[in-house]
Amino acid sequence: MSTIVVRVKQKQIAQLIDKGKRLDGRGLNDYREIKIEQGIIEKAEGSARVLLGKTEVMAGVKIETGEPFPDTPNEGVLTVNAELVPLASPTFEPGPPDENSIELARVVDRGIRESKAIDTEKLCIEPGKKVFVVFVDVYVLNHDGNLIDASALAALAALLNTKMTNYEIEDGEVKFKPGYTELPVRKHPIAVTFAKINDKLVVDPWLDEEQIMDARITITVDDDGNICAVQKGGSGYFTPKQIFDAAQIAREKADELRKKLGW
Amino acid sequence: MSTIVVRVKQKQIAQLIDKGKRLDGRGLNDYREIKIEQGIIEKAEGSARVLLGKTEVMAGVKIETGEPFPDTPNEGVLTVNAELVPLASPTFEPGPPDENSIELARVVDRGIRESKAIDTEKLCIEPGKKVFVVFVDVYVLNHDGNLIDASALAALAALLNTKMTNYEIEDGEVKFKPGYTELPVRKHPIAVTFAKINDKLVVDPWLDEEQIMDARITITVDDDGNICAVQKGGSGYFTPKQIFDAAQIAREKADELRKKLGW
Amino acid sequence: MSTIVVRVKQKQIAQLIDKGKRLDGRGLNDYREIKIEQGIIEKAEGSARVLLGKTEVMAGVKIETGEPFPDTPNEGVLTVNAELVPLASPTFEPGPPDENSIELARVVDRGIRESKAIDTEKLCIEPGKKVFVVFVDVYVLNHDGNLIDASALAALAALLNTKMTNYEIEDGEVKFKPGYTELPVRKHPIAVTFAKINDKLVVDPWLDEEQIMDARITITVDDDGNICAVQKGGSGYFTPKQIFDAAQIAREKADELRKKLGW
Amino acid sequence: MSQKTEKLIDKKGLRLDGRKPDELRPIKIEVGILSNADGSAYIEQGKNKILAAVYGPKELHPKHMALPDRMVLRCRYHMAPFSVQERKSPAPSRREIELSKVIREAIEPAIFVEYYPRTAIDVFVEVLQADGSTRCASITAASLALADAGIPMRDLVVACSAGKVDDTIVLDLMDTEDKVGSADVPVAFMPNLGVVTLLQMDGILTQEEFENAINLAIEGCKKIYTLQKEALRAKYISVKEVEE
Amino acid sequence: MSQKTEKLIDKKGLRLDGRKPDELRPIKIEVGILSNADGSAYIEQGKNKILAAVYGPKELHPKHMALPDRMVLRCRYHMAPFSVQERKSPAPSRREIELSKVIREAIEPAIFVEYYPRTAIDVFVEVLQADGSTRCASITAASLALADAGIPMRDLVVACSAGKVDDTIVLDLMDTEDKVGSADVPVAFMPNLGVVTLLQMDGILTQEEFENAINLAIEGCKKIYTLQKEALRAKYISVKEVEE
Amino acid sequence: MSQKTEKLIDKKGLRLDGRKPDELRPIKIEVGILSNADGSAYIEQGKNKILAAVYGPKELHPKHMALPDRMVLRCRYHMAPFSVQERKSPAPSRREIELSKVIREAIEPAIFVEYYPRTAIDVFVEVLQADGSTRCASITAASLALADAGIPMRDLVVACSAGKVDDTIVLDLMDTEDKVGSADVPVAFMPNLGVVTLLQMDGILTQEEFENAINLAIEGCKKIYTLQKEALRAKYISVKEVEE
Repeated sequence: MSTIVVRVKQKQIAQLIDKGKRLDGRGLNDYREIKIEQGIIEKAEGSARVLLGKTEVMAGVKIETGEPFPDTPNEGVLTVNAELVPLASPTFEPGPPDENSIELARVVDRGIRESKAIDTEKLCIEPGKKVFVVFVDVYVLNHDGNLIDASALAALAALLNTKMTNYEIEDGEVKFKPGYTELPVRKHPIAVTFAKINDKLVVDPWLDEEQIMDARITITVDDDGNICAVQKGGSGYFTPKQIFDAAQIAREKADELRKKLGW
Repeated sequence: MSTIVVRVKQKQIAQLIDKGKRLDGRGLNDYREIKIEQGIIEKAEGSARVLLGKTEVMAGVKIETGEPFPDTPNEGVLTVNAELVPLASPTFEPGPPDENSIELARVVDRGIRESKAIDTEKLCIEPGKKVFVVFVDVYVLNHDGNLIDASALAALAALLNTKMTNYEIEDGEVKFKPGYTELPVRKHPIAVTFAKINDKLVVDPWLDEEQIMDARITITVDDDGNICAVQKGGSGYFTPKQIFDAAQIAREKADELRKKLGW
Repeated sequence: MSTIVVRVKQKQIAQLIDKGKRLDGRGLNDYREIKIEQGIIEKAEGSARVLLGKTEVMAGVKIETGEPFPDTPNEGVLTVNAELVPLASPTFEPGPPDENSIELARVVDRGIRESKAIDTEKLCIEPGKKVFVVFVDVYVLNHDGNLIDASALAALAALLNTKMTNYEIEDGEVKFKPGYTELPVRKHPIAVTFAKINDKLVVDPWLDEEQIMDARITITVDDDGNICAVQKGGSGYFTPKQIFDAAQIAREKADELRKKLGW
Repeated sequence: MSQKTEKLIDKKGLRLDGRKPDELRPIKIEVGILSNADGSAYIEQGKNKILAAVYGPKELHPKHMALPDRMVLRCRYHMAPFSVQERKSPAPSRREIELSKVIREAIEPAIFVEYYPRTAIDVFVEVLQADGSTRCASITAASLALADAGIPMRDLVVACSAGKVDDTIVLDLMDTEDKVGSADVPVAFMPNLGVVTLLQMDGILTQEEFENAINLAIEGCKKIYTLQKEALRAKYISVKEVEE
Repeated sequence: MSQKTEKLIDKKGLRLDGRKPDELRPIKIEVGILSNADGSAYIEQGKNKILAAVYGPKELHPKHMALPDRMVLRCRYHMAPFSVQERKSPAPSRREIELSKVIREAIEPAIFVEYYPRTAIDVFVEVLQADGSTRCASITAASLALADAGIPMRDLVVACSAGKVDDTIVLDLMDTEDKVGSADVPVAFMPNLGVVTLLQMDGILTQEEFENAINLAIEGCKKIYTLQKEALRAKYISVKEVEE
Repeated sequence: MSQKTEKLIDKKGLRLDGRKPDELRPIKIEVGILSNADGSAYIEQGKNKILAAVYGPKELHPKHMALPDRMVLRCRYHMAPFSVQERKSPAPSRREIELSKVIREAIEPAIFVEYYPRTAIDVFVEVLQADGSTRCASITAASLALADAGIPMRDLVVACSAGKVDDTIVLDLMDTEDKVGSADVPVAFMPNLGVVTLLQMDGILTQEEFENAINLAIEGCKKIYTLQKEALRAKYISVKEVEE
């Protein structure tokens, strides 16, 4: 699109939001359509593909054995990585992770970690020596806005889909046995992101909205309605009241999504 | 040389090849003069310097102990690396290996590996735990075309020159003893590269030919006349017949070279 | 400052040196004021901050356990690293160490290592297997010239301030006990740097002098008046006599500094 | 290629996954499935799941890399960390760098690079799941993504592997055949011109086996070519339906 | 955040370092302490020792990164290898890269970026010793360094953390509280405008606790703001004294 | 430098390789042996085998790195992986980066850098086999490569080490002497001007020993200078012979 067309569209988006409406017809607190497909990568222990409108994110889970962290010798390790692969957007470049993909990975990680979604103590093989390491790789395939919520959904959906091969310890070595056990996932943290446009907050911004937003805020909520992670982004600001209201709405939206998805 | 002189020369090269001749007087299937010197780097377990016309390549072999790959616990490990060192050409830049040096290393590696030139089972020290790792470092010192064939010759000549220190196992540790054993090399894979210019194939292109070629193809042949590695390069194409003919010629040239070099 | 002002100032500096004087009033062989503060980073095993005029350098010492080098199985390991952090100068860029920071670290390292300042044999825990590794991190905070001398002072002051937690060996594992022992530092190598300007040598150049110097030379001297490390830098040269004279002066200045600092 | 004792072809002459020697794996192709890319395609071939996207023609940075008489084609072949049995580090491996080069050189002969001087085209291939012969499926998808982006081409490029397992020349190697078989011959082909744009081989083959393998791979390419064209047509038809 | 049995608040309601729940650690601020930087500030907050320096506005290389209508703000948050218990590699960690981003986004709302089109400002933060809530102290120092550099700003940005330890909402977490406590809420604030420019959270909080934590952090910010202005004034006075 | 009990000088006053204290190792120099480089030289000194090549003067990218009043001299000292006992990773080590700098600064005083403003010259040194004092042999070769490339120079630069082994000051340290001896003093020298362009030292020396070592190294330099000039003349003669 030409720059002029873009500007006109952006003006339209902002004006509509002022009136409590959105260009794609959604209400300010509505999510786009969400489609989740699980188990699509047979070679991964767990996987999922999430469509949030036209935003498409995949997540794959691989499980390996490794050493625990010294301060948590009885717990498995969670590692979240995110790749903004260049086929997803003209603005993504090949190369090592930049600040955007690192922030994305760390926000998704924090939601899972702080809500204690995975029972990491069940991932301990030999205290202080050997534990399971759960790699969650978030793979953004098409960027149409709100990568955080889509990635958090994909990561959780992949974890819920994860099967671990049964094993027994023989002479200190892990021997795999037939059969699978599900990964012990006990919480369902949902990230809810708001964009601030013309001093109003809208849920689940799409790309055009993100391009004109002043700032965004992500509030991740666990099954009990507790807040377990927050991240403000962008070079704008929020009033305390906007934040408190956002938290309230996030808790409602998270509950709604969890019900809709059967989690 | 000025751009115009270069263009005139390139035109000449192409016109001559059309008539079955080459600017340096060779026939289409002739190699340039080959000189091989072995054992020039006393600090390496094996070494060789190859001159292919003005193209100059060195290879050094170092042997260390390391772990075998999980799927071949009884076999030593071969690692081929190639450096296009910047003194060899104005087009080579210092820095980590680029796609050209990686392709070069991998094509040389494939010829040695697929022909099973090295009896890697004899490089096993303790199955699954400790094996010898053979590092072949290809070092291009002057680039005047056909780096693949020169590098494959240098790597093989260095391997044939390689002496391993005798050892015995004492308490699970490798103890070196006086005396040497030759590296068990049982095959002599020869890479034969063709450039396609004006729809004709020429063997062993020099740099000026490479600059006007449409594509190249390398066919590596073992002592029994079998094809053990192939690599097409460049942004042109070949007809199936050209490929089959090239394979036939490669098998003849490889045989010829092996006899000439006494391998 | 504008380029013209800079040029005028540089001319003045050079003319004064010609007459045996310096713009800041020092004699040719005078150091700027030196301030040393030790123990400023409680979380480090040792630390110091050095002000040499306006040049400010910090050094921190961390001690970890690791493996000895194969050729010195009974000795601990010394590792010196230097960071030219970008807040210290408009010419320092973020990123991996460049040739200047590597040279700085290696010159400081050489002075400590060659003078055998640290009794590394006392850092051996289990010969050939486990030793203490002493990390000295030199951190340049403000660059106003003569980083080498300031860094060498900071590194030594930090080492002299270093306390190692007591330990005992239990089942081959290091167990830390209450109490501290001082790091065994037995020599006090002092680096003395000269800049050559208008064919005259001046001690402890500040930044404006460095910008017009032809070359610099650093001579590190141990407690016995022996020379233990030398480094010429910059794209100029020295006559042998200039070098010999510099060595003589360096030995005097080192002695003087050691007395002043009570080392 | 390391030979093991495992049987890759049973008494009936069928392969591990029940295929006949000259039989392709099930293939599913979709064109134009990514909204941001200028062109895109998705292929499933056996358990391979591969996405290709094209961005361009576009300006080149830094500018001194641009060519005055032609476009620059760039290509990145990349595997998702979860695409293989052991998690793959996302940093490009030496294998991925080599494959990016040969895939680019397999596609380039089809493109009228002289139509867009001073520009660049990026081809991005992401292997979401790998099951043998991924470079071939990647080329098949990448050339569709180029066509979807409206890049003028001499022909589609289509690719397929052949190889040797248990003394038999077979078509379209899957993962185990690739790893345990005795030779792997990936071939890219431009059917209209009848020419080969990618050829690699590893393993051991006689001259005759080599020729047979290439000929078989070309037959495979021709079959996949039909599917490519169908997928393009399907996209075109569905777009027209939307427009009407 | 991992919960352990250690007591973080004693029977008298005091914290490990003897503070009351709503009490700040001792803070020392100095402005303009580096001679080369265009602006600089140093902060000690508890055992945190942090330097911030500003270079700019200046030309941007490569030039195509410059923006025609505003300056580019760049920020690097970096920890000295000796700043923490275990030596930290000097290469930037993922944590440092994320913090560099959120600190930049916390400062940027205060700057009139449109006053200096086509230029760049670099903010460098070096943590010499880390003792919890370093990102907050970094923001407090960085905004002073910007002011010291004479960059036109809407307001100073000031930051402070709150959190939850042993069921109590407390102000200005120190290291152990950060690691062992149940929630950490760093907040950056512009007092004149009454707005939040950085907000993160990890741990578990109810809506009410979350609101209380933010409100408490803002109270902390307001107190530190007074110290910021004093430090600026002290610099200004001492400069004037020198000049007279 | 670590002292061990091994005897480095025998009862007759001869060194491990049979040399007298003030004796150079056998030296072989060839000039102009690489066809692509603008200038090149090869040196064998003991078991050292070192190639140097020069490219330039040439344009500099990116252009803002060019200097308006002089050329930029760049230098890379690099060791082949097989040049030392334990395989060396091809990535530049900290030692190689330091040596690249001091070698460049040893050569630069000889070059009329102001003759070619806005250009760059690249000096590439490859150590094919290392046997002690490689930086000195590298400088000797590099300055010949510069002369071979026709770069206008004040003088050739020639380098040689001296050192202390078993209480004796000796010339031209070989590998073991370098590693086990008590001091190593590499010196680069411009004979016509009588000045030192590289000087480093590690080990322990008294003032007198230090002066003696430098003087001895300079004597060594003067001998190698003769060989340098012969090698240049040999190249010039053989070129003339070819031309005639």
